[in-house]
Amino acid sequence: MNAAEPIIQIKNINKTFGTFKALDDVSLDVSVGERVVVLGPSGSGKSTLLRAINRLETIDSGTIIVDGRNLYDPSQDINRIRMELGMVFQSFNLFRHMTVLENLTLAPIKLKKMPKSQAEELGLKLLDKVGIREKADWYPVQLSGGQQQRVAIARALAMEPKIMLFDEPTSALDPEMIGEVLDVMINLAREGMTMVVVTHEMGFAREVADKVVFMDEGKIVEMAPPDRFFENPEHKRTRKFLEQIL
Amino acid sequence: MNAAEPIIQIKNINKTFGTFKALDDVSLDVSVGERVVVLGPSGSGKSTLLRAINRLETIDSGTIIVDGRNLYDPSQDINRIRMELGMVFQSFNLFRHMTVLENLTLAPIKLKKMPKSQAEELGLKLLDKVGIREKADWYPVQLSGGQQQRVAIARALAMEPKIMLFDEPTSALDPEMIGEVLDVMINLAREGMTMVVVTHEMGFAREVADKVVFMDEGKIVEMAPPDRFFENPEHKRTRKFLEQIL
Amino acid sequence: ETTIVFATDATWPPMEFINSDKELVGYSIDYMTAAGKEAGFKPVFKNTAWDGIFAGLAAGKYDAICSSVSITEERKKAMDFSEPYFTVRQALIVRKDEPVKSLADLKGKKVGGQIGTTGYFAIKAAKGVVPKSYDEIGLAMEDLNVGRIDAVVCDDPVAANYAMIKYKDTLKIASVIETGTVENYGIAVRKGNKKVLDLINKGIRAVKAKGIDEELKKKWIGQ
Amino acid sequence: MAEQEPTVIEIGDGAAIPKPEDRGLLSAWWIAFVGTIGLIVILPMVKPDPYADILRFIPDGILVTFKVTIMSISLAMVIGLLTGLGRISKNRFINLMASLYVEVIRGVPLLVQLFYIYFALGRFVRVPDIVAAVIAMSVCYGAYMGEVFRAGIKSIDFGQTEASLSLGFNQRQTMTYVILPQAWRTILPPVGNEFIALLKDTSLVSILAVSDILRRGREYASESFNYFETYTMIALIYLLITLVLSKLISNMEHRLSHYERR
Amino acid sequence: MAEQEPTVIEIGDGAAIPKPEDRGLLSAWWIAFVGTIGLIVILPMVKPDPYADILRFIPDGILVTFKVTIMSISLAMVIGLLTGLGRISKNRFINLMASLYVEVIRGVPLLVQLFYIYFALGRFVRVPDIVAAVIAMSVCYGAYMGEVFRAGIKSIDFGQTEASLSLGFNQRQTMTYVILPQAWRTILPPVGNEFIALLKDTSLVSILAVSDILRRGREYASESFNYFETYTMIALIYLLITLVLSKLISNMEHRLSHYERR
Ligand SMILES: Nc1ncnc2c1ncn2[C@@H]1O[C@H](COP(=O)(O)OP(=O)(O)OP(=O)(O)O)[C@@H](O)[C@H]1O
Ligand SMILES: Nc1ncnc2c1ncn2[C@@H]1O[C@H](COP(=O)(O)OP(=O)(O)OP(=O)(O)O)[C@@H](O)[C@H]1O
Ligand SMILES: [Mg+2]
Ligand SMILES: [Mg+2]
Repeated sequence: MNAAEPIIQIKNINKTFGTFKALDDVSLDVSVGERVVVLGPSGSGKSTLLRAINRLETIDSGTIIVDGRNLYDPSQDINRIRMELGMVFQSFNLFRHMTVLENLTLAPIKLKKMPKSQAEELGLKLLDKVGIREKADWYPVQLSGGQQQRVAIARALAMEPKIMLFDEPTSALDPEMIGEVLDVMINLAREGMTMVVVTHEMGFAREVADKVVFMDEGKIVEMAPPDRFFENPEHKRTRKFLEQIL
Repeated sequence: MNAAEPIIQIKNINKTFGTFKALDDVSLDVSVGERVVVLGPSGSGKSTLLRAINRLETIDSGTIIVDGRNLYDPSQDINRIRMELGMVFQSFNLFRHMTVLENLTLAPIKLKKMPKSQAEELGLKLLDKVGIREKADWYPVQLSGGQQQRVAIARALAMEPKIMLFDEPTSALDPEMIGEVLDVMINLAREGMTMVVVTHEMGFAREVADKVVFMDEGKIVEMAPPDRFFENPEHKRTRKFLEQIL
Repeated sequence: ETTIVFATDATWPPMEFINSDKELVGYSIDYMTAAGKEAGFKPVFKNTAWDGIFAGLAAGKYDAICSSVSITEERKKAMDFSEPYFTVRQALIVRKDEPVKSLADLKGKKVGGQIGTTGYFAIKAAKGVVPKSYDEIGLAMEDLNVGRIDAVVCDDPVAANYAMIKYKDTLKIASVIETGTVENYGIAVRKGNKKVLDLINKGIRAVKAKGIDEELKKKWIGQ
Repeated sequence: MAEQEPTVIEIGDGAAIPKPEDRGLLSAWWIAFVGTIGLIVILPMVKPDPYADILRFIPDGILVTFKVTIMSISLAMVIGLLTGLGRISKNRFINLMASLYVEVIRGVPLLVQLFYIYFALGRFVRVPDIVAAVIAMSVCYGAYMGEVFRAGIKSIDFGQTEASLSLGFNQRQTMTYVILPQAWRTILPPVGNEFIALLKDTSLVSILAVSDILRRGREYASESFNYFETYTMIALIYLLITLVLSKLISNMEHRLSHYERR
Repeated sequence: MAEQEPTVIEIGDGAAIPKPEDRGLLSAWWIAFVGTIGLIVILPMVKPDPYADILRFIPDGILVTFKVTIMSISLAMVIGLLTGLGRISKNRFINLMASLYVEVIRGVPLLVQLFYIYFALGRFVRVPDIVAAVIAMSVCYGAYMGEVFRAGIKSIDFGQTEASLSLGFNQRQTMTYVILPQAWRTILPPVGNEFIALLKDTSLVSILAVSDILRRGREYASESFNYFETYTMIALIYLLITLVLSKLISNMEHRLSHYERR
């Protein structure tokens, strides 16, 4: 693989639900270490795009190549590709029947055949990183939303993915907890993680994004570095969106 | 019975739920044709007082005499006394399995042995009065809240009660529908019906009440004609309540 | 004319069973019908499950039991019996290819019989075999046929019926079990019900005297 | 700390009433239905001995099965109504008796109850077999019906009771005119379930020599020795009956919902 | 126009597991429990003939009943899991087969199935009667268990599946590590119900000449003619077993809820 080649290459993908076009000829490249923030009104296809990247949503046409591997090549094991892609959901989706630490160690132990002790060491290190090592033996229901989301990030990181996908990681949180999750994400960005983030947090977008993508009605309408995007958006629709949201 | 004697005589009644005193030494007389409006903050015992009058709630001590009959006299048939007392609930409580007309005719037919045709004639007359004769054959779920409440009033009137009790008849209604129910109640008042009304509608209280009763923490704090009550309340607690509500 | 209601468990061919026209038929049925004609009573047969047939008699659900009931000392304590109307022996049925000759050859093996029958009691009395009780003798035969059990013990006419007709290719009568006592069928009546018992006895005697029983044996059992 | 109400799964007593949203079972219903009818028609044609014979032998058993089922369900509904009322009664003694009845009946297998009631009844009163069978089935299903009625009555908003009382109806009238007619709608689906379950359970009375479908089959089998074929036919007949009944009940439910939906 | 979701009543398959909120049944449970033990102890003392004899005769039948129950429920759970997975499968054929299995089994009385499987099996393979009984019970209860598993699996939020897939687990691993361990909690109460229902239904295998409690009792009764007393004792023994089991299961449920509540 050529190092200069984008780690995610999305080419002309389309997706319809019934008669509704959720993704309309979308193309997007993400380079190694790049931070892409996806913005757009509700229903514009942001989640669908993100989920297409790890094939939680199958597309109707177009190609998606992640880390040099075509997602729709039958000779590729989708589960191996997904291991490279960490995903964080709006609703955390921690495994309710496991402690925090078990949530973190399950995938490394079962998928990477990592010895339990090593997986736990890794898990505790990651919990340190997201700042809740002391909750290692708690169950998800016992944690606040912000804490759960930080665990979810740590769980994704435990597989040592090359790319992290975030789908509105803070929208289900009370305002007091948004900060603690964003901090973790900002740190991750600083460490050079490749990230694609769907969010409504403009501050975050400004601070960490290398590229802001604006979607509307299933199309990418505008794509620009954050300075230009926020200060001087090209498209009318982008301006209207920014007016509403800021 | 002496004609000048009050039709409802409540003397020193008490009611506790567990350890909570819902009615605390309450006394109240209502004369024939009198309109009493009961006001008070939530939980002050208004509903409990109203429900005590037709023994939907039993009291712990004190006496209640309705139309000359003691509610707790074992020789009295409580069901006969209840026929004299029409009651309208916040949640309408129409019989869901019956049409509007059937709701109105059930009690006259079964309790007064009125012939069906006569009961239906009466029912239609009452539906005229509350302004929804055209809905006679509809089922309650097909009506708006305001329409249902008017049917509920008509249903109570079908037993030709001497007294009507209303427990916040408009609080479950959307604002547009409150007016149509209040109109029906005002008409009823004009015709000389004895009424006890728990409500938060101050306009209604001012317009039709002969006497306003203010309750707090299970006690009757103040009792006065509406002019004096609203313009010049005696008690601090009453003033505070009116400030909040107006 | 008196009517006597007889309970019968019609799962015991050829003695009493339901034929393809849904009629209750068999040796015992014909026998009692003939007896009725002779003694002047009208028999009515009521199909009743074997398990509980005696309880029903005690409870007065019917007047008598005509269902190949062997007369035993135990039963005599609970009910009265008519004169014997048929003599049976217990037959041991096994699969054709088995060299078994007697219950003694079946140590540790499962042997089936109908619950509450003298055949089943004989199995239980034999040392070393594992008794298995069935609701109907037909179920035991089927289990023997498919190999779930290794032998069945039941009254010889019934055994003959099964081993010579339905299962003639797979089953055979190995031997007749000698119990040392003669086993007779009798009609059971409630204790002390002398009136019914007398009528029935009168009929049985008349049938025997006229030799009708021999004709019936020819008709149903082929002897 | 978030606490989530655990989901409750309850699986009915074996009836397969297809719900409209349950697509899998619905098309399975059709295949099962067509397949069953097909087999019942084709088997006797292809192999008249014994299948055609069996078909000739069984029909009056079907009548007996229906007779026992209908009588039992009727009686069980009366017992169930009383039990249900007892279980919501404020009278501690009545309440306890009703609960005890439910508890004991649910704890003993139907077959044991059948034998027990059959023999126990036999000791004290002289009733025909079929009546004993009906009584036994009703006593058993009455307990289940009691729970159905209780749940049905409790599902009706208490405001309905209060409205009725405030008009001057007494408790009994309130139950009769206001609560039960509404509860009926909620009760119908489980009653339909119980009806089918009961129909299937009437097969147990064959053990008491009541000539129902199964008994007729056993009689045929014990004379002809065609166990396998006989039980095939019996199973097909039961299947056809329950398939048709479940469809009927599910249609009836739709129609009874008029005052909720139209 | 207001439309109200109709209430759904479902009554379980006959087990009487007292729920903590169900005060009536709870105290009824105690009375039934104490009363049952009392009768089992007192009757043989007061009237040793026949009650003490019966008590001596039956115990190995209890063992057989438990053996059949435990083997059947284990097998039924395996069948149920597969059926449940089949019923939620997107593969149309598998889905249809699973649905058809459920539909057919639910439509045929257990007793008929027992006879059928027993004889049909006997024709083709030679298995001991107890194995045949277990197979028949499992095939029947597997269908009900299938519905239990299906409901249990469906009760788990789809987000759990997505999270698992996105970590790189395949469908099977997701089921094994994530969904089933959680579904188990939802499934336990109905499984407990089915266990008790199955225990009671094992009484039917007595007809196949398996020497369970009921068969033992019938054998005793057929020799001693003490029908009434024997069935009294049998009913008491079943009642005691189900009362104890229902209590155990209800306690177990409380303990299993640790990750939901603590
Ligand atoms: N499984 C599905 N079936 C049908 N329609 C779907 C499905 N998933 C998404 N859609 C539709 O596709 C459109 C795009 O959905 P998507 O979730 O991608 O929007 P979004 O931009 O993430 O919106 P939001 O900000 O609300 O999350 C929406 O109109 C949605 O209703
Ligand atoms: N059945 C009951 N059991 C226990 N407490 C009750 C019961 N009914 C009423 N209460 C309590 O008694 C107090 C008085 O209740 P009541 O309904 O009479 O108040 P209210 O003045 O009508 O209030 P609102 O304006 O909210 O209707 C409240 O604190 C209420 O919680
Ligand atoms: Mg989204
Ligand atoms: Mg109130």
